[in-house]
Amino acid sequence: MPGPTETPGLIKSIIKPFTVTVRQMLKSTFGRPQTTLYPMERRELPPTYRGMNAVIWDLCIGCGICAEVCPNRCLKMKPETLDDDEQARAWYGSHLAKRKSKPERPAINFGHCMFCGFCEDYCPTGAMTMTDFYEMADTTREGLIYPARSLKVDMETLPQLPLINYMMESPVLYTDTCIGCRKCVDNCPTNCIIMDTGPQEREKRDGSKHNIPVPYFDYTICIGCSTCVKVCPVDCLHMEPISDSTSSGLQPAEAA
Amino acid sequence: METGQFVQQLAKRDGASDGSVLRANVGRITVTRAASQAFFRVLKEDFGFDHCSLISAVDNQTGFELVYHFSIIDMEGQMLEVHVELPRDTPTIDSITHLWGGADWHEREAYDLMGIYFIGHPDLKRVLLPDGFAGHPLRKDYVYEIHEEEW
Amino acid sequence: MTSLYDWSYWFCEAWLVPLLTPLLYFQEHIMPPFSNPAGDLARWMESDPGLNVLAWTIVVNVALMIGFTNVIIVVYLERKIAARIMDRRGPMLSFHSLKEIANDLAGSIPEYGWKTTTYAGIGILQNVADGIKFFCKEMIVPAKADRLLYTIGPVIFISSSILLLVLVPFSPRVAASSAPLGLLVVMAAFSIAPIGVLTTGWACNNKYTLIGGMRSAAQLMAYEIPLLLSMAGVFLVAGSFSPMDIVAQQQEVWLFGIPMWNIIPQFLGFIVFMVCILAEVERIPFDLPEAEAELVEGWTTEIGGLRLGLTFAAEYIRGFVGAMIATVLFLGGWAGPFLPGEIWFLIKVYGILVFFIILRWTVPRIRTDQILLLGWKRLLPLSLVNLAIAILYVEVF
Amino acid sequence: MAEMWIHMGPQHPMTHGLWNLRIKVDGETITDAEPELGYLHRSVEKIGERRKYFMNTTLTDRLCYASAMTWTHCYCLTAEELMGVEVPPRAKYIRTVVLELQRIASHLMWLASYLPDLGLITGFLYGMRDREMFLNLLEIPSGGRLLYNYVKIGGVKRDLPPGFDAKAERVMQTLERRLKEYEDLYDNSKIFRMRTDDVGCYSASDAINWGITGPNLRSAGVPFDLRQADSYDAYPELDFTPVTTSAGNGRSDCFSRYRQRIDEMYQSMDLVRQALVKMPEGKVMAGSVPVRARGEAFRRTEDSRGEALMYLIGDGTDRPYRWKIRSPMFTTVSAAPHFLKGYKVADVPAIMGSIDMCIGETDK
Repeated sequence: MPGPTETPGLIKSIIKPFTVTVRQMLKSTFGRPQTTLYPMERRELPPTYRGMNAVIWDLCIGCGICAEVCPNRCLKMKPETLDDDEQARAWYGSHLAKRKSKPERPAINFGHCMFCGFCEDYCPTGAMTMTDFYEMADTTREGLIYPARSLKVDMETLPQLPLINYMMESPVLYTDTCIGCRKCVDNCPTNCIIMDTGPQEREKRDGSKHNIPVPYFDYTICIGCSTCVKVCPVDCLHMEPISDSTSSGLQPAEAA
Repeated sequence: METGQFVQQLAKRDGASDGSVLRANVGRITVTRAASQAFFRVLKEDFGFDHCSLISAVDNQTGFELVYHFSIIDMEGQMLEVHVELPRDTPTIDSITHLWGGADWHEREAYDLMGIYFIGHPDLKRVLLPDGFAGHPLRKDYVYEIHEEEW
Repeated sequence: MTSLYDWSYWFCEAWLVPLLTPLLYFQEHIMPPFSNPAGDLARWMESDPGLNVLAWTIVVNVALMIGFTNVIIVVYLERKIAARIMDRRGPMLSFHSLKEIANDLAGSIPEYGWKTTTYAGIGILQNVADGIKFFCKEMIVPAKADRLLYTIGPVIFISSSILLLVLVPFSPRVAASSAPLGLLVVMAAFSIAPIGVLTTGWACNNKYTLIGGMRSAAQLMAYEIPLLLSMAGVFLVAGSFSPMDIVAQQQEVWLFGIPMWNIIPQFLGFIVFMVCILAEVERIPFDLPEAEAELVEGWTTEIGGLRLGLTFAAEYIRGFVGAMIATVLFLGGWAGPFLPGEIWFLIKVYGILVFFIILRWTVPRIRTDQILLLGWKRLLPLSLVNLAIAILYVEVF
Repeated sequence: MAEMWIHMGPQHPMTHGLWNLRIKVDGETITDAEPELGYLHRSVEKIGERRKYFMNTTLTDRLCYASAMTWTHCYCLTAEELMGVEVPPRAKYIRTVVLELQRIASHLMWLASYLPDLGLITGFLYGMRDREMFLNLLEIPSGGRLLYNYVKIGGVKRDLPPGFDAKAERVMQTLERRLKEYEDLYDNSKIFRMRTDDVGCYSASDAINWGITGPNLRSAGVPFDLRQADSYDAYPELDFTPVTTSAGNGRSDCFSRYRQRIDEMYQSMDLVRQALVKMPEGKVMAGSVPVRARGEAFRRTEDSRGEALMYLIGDGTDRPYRWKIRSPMFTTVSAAPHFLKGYKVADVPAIMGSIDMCIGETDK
């Protein structure tokens, strides 16, 4: 049965392979072989390389999106105490001081990490970066758990990046169930919520009626982290795709 | 043949309904379980769908749904998506292994992971899970544990 | 069972085994060692049976040393040539790099300084490391294996391979024995090994080893006949089985200023011999008994520890001896100008070995039915044709 | 010798992964075979139901570690169909480029793993050496070497850097030179031809019936290529016809499958060149990608190993309700007993290697 290319002659088919291997042998004996002597020589890594994570703490706002998008749940937000200098340098430092809860910073268990780069991609401030450091082997599992402070890096000049909503979602309010508790305002990492008078009237104990305050969202700086949804005690907030939400963010219950 | 054309022709058959065109060269049709065997035979022999791409079993909570994807091996790439509804308590259907040899392991996989029984399959046993495995994991009511490691 | 295990363990491990084996089987045929350089001493040692044993102990020890030295060199060559063929470097650790590593570990080199220094050597330590690894490994007998045969099988393989080294001379000055049947005895010793392979393959109680052993037997049967027939042409021309006579005969006829080594008139026989000896020593186009793609490791699958190490070494010794026989038969043995005979002999042998190595990394492995077909249908007629040519040659010259 | 069953696997040099092939041999001739899967079953479909749509690209990367890009692309294409996302034209071209580069890398990986099956370890190093160049190339935009996570729902992760086409051209020229060498080393090698010619034969009609697709089907002379039959991305705008080879009479043997993949590498290089030339400027990511989806959608793509089909059902939440993967190797392996019977034990690696097993996608 003839093959797709014609079968070579006997002598040719015995000699031909040697021409390749012997040529290669001479080439790599007198030239430079393809392989690198690893510990002594290293290949150049592209700037996009996804190695060990590093967090620019001054940019981090502790929104927890990186923990949210981590497919392996190997990244967790851990409460950290910032000293005064760090507090002052933090981008949203003034706001952090206002927040009641402790600031949180990402800690990573590299034993579970698969270096997919989602935390870097979805970070709204660009604080989460991936370096070209990859020699992280350890003899214990615990050695691969990197606490938040060990991932901290400092930068001389901070890039002034706009806040980008990579999550493509924003919180939307059902005004009729909102109780005006201000938890969302206290916990919003970007300070994009303000409380103002809402449409809902409620009776006070003394009989007087007033409009209870409801949150208003500044969607230009909302990052879609859904912290407000999680802390809401009455489930009056839910996330909706950006294109569907109105600019005010105030959505009557009937329309929803 | 145009996709719309043969979807219309097929939809006229017994037990077939909801013929529609999803996109270019791709049709969709729903068939009852009783009429499925005759329908598939016509599909293979009269309409020339010689390739069984995929058999997916879907757990709809109320019942099961089998989604067959058939195609023709030519440059047109005509494709037909056939939906068959199965009741939850008796998820059985006639096997199509004798029509398409490639459907063999797809049916075994649907049995393995979703618990659909194919009548007339030559060797219906688990393919991905071990033989003694209890339950069918892709069902929505399958109970499983999630291990979240604390650190 | 424990006592049997202990006995077999020591039976396999002891260096005495390879020493004793030739004595047991060939005591009748041995000739006095050191026959040429120290004739009187040899004759004196031959006179007494006790001295004879002592002499043979010395001879086999020397042969072992030569054998294992050559194994180390051939393995090193194989690693390096294979690496260069594959466009890589091969082992790169050497004695002088140990110093650099020690410095590195001691911290005398500053951090990042090691990026500029290099401790790449030529890689001779790799073989030492491998040897140490084999020595340190546990000897495991599979639970359902036939213990006696399992332990004896590799011993037969290894000891018969070492025996080969004693039987082939390096030169008239460096020769341990000159058995009356000469190279025929070598061939007889060559065909002991497949018994060991078959025994081990069966005794391991493993399907892969069994198939490997069966293949070895089939391959041997198919290739033994053309091998001997291709050698018969040379014996015919020389009129003797003795390697000394064969080499001497090749120097007799000269053509246009070059000696008519047997490779020239009997080129066909040379080709048949090389193919057959490749099959005999089980190197890659014909290494079916241990085809690692389908039979995991073939008949050596269940062997471990020092047994495996010595088996590997024995395979290389067999390859080495195969190249030695080819040199004696077809390439004029130790004959050559200017340099001493031993050097010429080694140059030729290593030339053939390098060819074996390049061949191994250039062609895939052939199939069982194809190898038998090649042996019976191609090589057997070709060797007969070669025999006819040899007869013609004898008639003409 | 009486007939006996031999287990080849789950730990065996032939398997290229973790699976088990039980063969029944009479002497050295195979009389029956039965593949057993499940050693690498990770239940990707079930895990995917717990994860958001965009997170599943990390799972699809791991479906086939030799061809991560094509699987992720298939998933993203399906998700885009489900969500109704329009991909910008530049992203389409970039996807085409990286897909074809990945196809070459995958075929080289196959070549590398096939030659040791025949007993030539040099081929492994040669294939890996050449694949390395393509991994370096794919590393430039994606940042990963094996699992890229580069294609995203709505586009690609980032734009190709300037100078990428020059680098790609240099790499492809090197590969073309090397492929010429391989012609001497393999096509013109007597023993290679002895091992592959007329081994593992099946006819085109049988292959279609058993559900074999991709290079394994095209090697029987059937010009079926989903890049044209169910076209996606920039393929409709590129000029190509499916390459086919055949062992004669519409049959496929190990050699024609080998030749088919070599020819496809040439074609892929041609496609990369075309796409790099025609590539428009613009964005690489769709402006708005919804997180939630409702409805059902399926897309099929030409994976490196055959027809990849993904079927997604969304119930309005941000996680898929049902996700079904069609792996080309799953059906091909199911047909293995048919084309193993009658050959020798030594042919098992040659045949199972030639169909390009990837156990990751097969076991899901």
